[in-house]
Amino acid sequence: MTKFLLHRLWQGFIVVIVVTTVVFVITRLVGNPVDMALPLSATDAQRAEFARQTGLDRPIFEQFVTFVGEAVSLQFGDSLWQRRPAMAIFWEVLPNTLILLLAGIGGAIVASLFLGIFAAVRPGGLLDRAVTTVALVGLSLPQFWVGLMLIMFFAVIMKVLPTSGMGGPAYLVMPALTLALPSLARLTMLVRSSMIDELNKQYVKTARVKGMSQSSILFRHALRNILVPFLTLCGWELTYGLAGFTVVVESVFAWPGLGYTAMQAIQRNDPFLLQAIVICISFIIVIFNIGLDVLFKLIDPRIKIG
Amino acid sequence: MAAISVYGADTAPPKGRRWELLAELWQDKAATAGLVAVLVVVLASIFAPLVAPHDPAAQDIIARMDPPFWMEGGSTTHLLGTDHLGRDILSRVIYGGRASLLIAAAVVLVAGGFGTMLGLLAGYRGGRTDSVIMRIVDAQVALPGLLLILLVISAVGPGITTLIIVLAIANWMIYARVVRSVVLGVREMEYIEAAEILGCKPGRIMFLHILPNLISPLMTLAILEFTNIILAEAALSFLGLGVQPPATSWGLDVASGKNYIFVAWWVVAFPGLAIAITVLSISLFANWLRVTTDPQEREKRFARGQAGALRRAAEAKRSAA
Amino acid sequence: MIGSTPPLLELRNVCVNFDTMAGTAQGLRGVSLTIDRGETLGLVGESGSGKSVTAQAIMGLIEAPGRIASGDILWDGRSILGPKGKALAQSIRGKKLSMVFQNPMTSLNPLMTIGAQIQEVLTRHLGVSRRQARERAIELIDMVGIGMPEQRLDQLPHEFSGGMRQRVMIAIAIACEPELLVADEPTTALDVTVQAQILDLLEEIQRRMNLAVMLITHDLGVVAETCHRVAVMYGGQIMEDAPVQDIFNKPCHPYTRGLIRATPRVDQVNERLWSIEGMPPNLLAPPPGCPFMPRCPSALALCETRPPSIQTGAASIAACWNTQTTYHSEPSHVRTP
Amino acid sequence: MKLNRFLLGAVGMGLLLASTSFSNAQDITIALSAEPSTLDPQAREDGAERAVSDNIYETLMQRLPDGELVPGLAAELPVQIDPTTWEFKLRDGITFHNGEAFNAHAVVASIQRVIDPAFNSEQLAYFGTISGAQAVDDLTVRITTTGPDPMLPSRMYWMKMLPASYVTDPAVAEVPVGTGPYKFVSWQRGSEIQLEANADYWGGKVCVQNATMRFVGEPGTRLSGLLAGELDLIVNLLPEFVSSVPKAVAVEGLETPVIILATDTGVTAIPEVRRALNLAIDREAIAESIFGGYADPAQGQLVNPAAFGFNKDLPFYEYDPEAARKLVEDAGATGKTITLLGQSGRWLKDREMLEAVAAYWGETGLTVNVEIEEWGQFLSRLFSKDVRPDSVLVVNSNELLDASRETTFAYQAGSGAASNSDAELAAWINEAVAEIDPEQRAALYAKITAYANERDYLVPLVNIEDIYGLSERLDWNPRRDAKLMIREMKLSGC
Repeated sequence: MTKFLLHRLWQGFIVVIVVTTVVFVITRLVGNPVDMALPLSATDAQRAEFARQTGLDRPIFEQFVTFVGEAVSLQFGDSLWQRRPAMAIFWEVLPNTLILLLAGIGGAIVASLFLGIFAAVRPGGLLDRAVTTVALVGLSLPQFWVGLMLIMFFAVIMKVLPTSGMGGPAYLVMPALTLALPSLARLTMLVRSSMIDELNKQYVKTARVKGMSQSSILFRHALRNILVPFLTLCGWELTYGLAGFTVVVESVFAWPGLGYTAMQAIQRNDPFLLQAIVICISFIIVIFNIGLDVLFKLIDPRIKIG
Repeated sequence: MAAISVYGADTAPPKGRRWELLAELWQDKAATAGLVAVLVVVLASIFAPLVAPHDPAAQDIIARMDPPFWMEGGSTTHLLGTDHLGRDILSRVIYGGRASLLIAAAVVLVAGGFGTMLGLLAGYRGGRTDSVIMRIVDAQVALPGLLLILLVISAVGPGITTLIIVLAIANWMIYARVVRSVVLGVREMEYIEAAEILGCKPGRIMFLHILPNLISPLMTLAILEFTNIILAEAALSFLGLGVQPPATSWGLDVASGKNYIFVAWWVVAFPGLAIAITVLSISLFANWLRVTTDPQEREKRFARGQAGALRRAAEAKRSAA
Repeated sequence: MIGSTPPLLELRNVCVNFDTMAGTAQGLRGVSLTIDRGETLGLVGESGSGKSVTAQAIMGLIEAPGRIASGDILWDGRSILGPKGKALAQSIRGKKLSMVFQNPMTSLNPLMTIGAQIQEVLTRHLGVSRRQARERAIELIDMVGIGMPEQRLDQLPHEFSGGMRQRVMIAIAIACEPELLVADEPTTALDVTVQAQILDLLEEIQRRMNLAVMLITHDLGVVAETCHRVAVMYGGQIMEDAPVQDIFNKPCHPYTRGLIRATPRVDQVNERLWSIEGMPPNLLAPPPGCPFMPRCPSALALCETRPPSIQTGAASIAACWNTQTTYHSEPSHVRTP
Repeated sequence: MKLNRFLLGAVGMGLLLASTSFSNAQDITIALSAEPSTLDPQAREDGAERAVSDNIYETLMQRLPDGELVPGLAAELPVQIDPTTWEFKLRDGITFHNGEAFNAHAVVASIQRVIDPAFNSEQLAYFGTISGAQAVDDLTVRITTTGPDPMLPSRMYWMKMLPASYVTDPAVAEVPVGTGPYKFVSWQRGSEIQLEANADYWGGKVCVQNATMRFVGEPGTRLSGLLAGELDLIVNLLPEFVSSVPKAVAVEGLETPVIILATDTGVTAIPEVRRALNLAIDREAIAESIFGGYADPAQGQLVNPAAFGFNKDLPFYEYDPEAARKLVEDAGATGKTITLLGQSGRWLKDREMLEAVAAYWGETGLTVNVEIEEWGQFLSRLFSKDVRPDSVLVVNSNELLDASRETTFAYQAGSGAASNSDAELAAWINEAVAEIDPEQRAALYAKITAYANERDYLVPLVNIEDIYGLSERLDWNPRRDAKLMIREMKLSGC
């Protein structure tokens, strides 16, 4: 286990190094950050002063060294947009995205288990066809479109939910629902198909001839065996969310999360904030994935990882 | 599965197999509808200049945000109404399919080709090659994908080529993984060993003996990826990082119309619907195809259909009695 | 036999159909069988003859594309098929009626400790507490000949060999002291050395617990050693059903004779192995007459068009038009108990 | 089905929560299109920050809603005591929200802070001419300029006054303390800022007691919030939405989209083609269709009609597609390519204007190549002195309401985004900036704009109106200078 962990940490380290380099190269490619950070009317003297203050006038290699140092210590410079430490902004918006992810993807995870399992009980049956159809439709609808429709219906017409922004739990309902829909569809399809596979396996027949109840067969026997692929996909859904795939939902609902902030950083040409977000996210994703692997090992001791 | 062998199944007449397939497809109404819709969309895109009633770029400043023909104020000149610049929505939807489908096809080709190559290489060569390639795959999978896509597009500037390259870079890994796993399975088979013993060159073995095994899984994967790319293109366009005007795509039309959704829903609804219908149709058909190319699944589907028919017949009898 | 006591298990004219794309395959074509308490019935026949389907029909495991088209299965005189038999079927399955499968490698849940897999059947059917179940599981593990039962209980199936797993399966099957154990080729997937051990174990348990066993096999040697009665299946039908001595000493049916001849003999090393010429029948379009007719060395003209009549001896049944000519014609070389 | 129950539950929960968040009769919620990057009123040039700060901080001079410059914190109009010195008398008895007195020290500290090069304020462009300030007595301040600066009073309408003790406190970026009618309450990053009425405000009572300013980037989302009754005021209402909202108000705004033509390179070097480009565009139609009537054709110049230096005698460019086509044909430019560089989504209707202009220009026989660039690349091409894009669409905004801004940005060779190399014109512009006599200045600007109009250096399109959406219960007349003054807003309850 220790060896495995070390291996994974080493791999993660490489990923972070790659991300760091890629991010540095790209953010410096975008053009001159100084020009973009200052208003159209700024004078040359102002630009020079700004470059001096932010260290953007130094040789690119020196900037890179500083940058790697910042990345390693997680102490990035100030955001150009908000003129305060990028990390402060990151820590402010991270919980917002986590809340959205937990509510949306978490809800999808729970719901998909039930939907998928009940659909798998009788493949081709009415419930199965209903679930499959809904899942396919859910996967086919563009997320932003769903978001807009929900706003139109629940906020504008019914006036039961707030249109956008972040506040009490009511503000969470529509973004979470919109975020959940494709994940719910994917997870449900996975649960359904792996459950169908599993229910055709010999050990399920054993359980049947043992006279075990249907619920015991579904939840005690089969569920355990689909847990690894299921949790893998759950992990993917959460990773996707962290990796910025919440950005569409966040911008439709003006939800001040990571994706939204990253988008703002791009629009406002704030390379310092953007690189802080991207690198911190890579760290989180790497750690999260290592955690998942450990979890899998606990669920299924047969798995050999690393 | 029951240990039952059906002798003589292989003696079924080979003639008219295509018609048999079509008849089988006809049984699945959803898949049939899907196929028809996909064909309509593809043909309309190819022959857009012949099909579209108007020039998609022609602005009619008087007729801005006209509703579809069945609504009050709509007219048959613009069947699906006009957008915020007075352009014919039907024509734009027809033309928009070109970019959306083209981008999706290009991305699938590029990413699929690249991923398949690497997957073949990794699976066939094994050893160091395999572990290096798979490490790259793992590493890229762990990257914050969309953030990097946003980063790259914001650096290079949006456009169709950028979009294709970026989406291809972000999507090749899955092909490599699938291909590698299939190759690993096939490699162990006797006929490959036989071919090796006979002295076939690795390239020949790879393309002649291994590649055919990949066609079915790759087809299914490519079709599903195709739908993903259509949605991804729409999402990026929604964020203003996709196709740029004066080019047009469904995603772009949704994006440029998104602000008007509360006053002129049709501006967003029809391109959005085009996306949804295309993706849904492809998925329905792909689903059917996946089952059809898998003999076991195909049998199960047939049996389920039979069971359903029997059940319905029994119910009908009961209700009649 | 006292007429008023129904047999433990009775199959009445059971037909099982499989709906395939090529047509409807008739897996079982009117199978009738009985098993009495304490009796060991051997069910033999070549692959695809319907042995496993029979077992599955008994255990309620026929699923789409298969379905029980007609006939009835009675437990102690009461049907366990259809909506009416559902409650009874549920109450006996796993408790009074249990099964051991062919492949022990896949028959156990890979992610549950074997202890849990044994205990759950006890808690479900006997309503015992967790502790009692565990104690009983230890006894069972010990009974089927697995050492260090307490430690083994907490292990997962992948830590066991095939033979050991089959012992676990047997432990599960006998946990509730059933009345009938269906063993579907329980040794086919095992090493030869282990096969004998498992068969011995089954025999011992059968004697000790006085349970009825339906042993499905294609190994006539095993049948001769362990069974009281034998049913020979071919093409989804019972060809012959007779006490074990009769089967080997005076086989009625040409197919039974063929089977016996096809069994290799240890004492005649040089003899060329005999085999039955031809192919099993196409179950999609079974012949209207005797299914064995095309391969039968002693077929009559009417065999082609008319289903064989049922000839009944004292305790035996044979489905053949021509039992007279084949009777005693070939003495068996297989040792009879 | 489970999903149904889940949905029902969600809706139920929403109902419950929505019912608890009823708005008070004297509270309003305003949707801004962006979040302030800081609440330091002197650091950035940021419209969202301004929208908040304008209600908290005050300036020496202020403008009435119609644009007239009047004293604010100053007791009276300033006096120019010599060419480079202006003297301001201050109002007495005003205190900051933290209890500190507003006096000459506060003014001096505020001025010195913003002009300090080390502070590197983005607003320096407005205050570049100020060289210092001295307190004469507690309520008198003298402001000195590097040269004669006729615009100083209007500059002081832009400079917000901070407490003297607060100018070096880092908290100023997050907790604003001014003299204004509203006090800062809280800032929930990413979602909203809360303000409450200042009971001790020197300017009298206000109607709105509590104001929440929410940040909603999408125009459609803002609209839905207004329709849903969550919002009382939304900014940047799209013209198409006017008929959908409970109330819409508009005012002639500060923004003017303009296309800058490269006069030395490409097809735009030909004067006839430049004229054709101006004649080819139907400005009425653009104003009517793209801006839904909430815009007026620009009068042959970039200068805002409300700004000092606007030339009201300049001819409009007529819409004459026939003449345009003929001009292009005569110049032998038919079929030649013209590049039109622009942005998408940065300014109101930018993409629509690009597409419309491209269509009009296409009818002259030119081939129009629309290029939409990422902001960074757009900027480097806009400001590039080496290679000028044939034509580039920018939207100019003039908060100071003085022609000096437009002329240095788009007319003066070698400065800003100008694309001509006309040294004569550039010299006139320099002259105008230093001219003190208003009439002389006005005459200079008239000459400049007429000269450029004749040579078609620019293709000014329309003067855009600012449109706001209001809830039924809110009454407010928008201001010429686009400031969101909450104290001018009236609710039906008061």
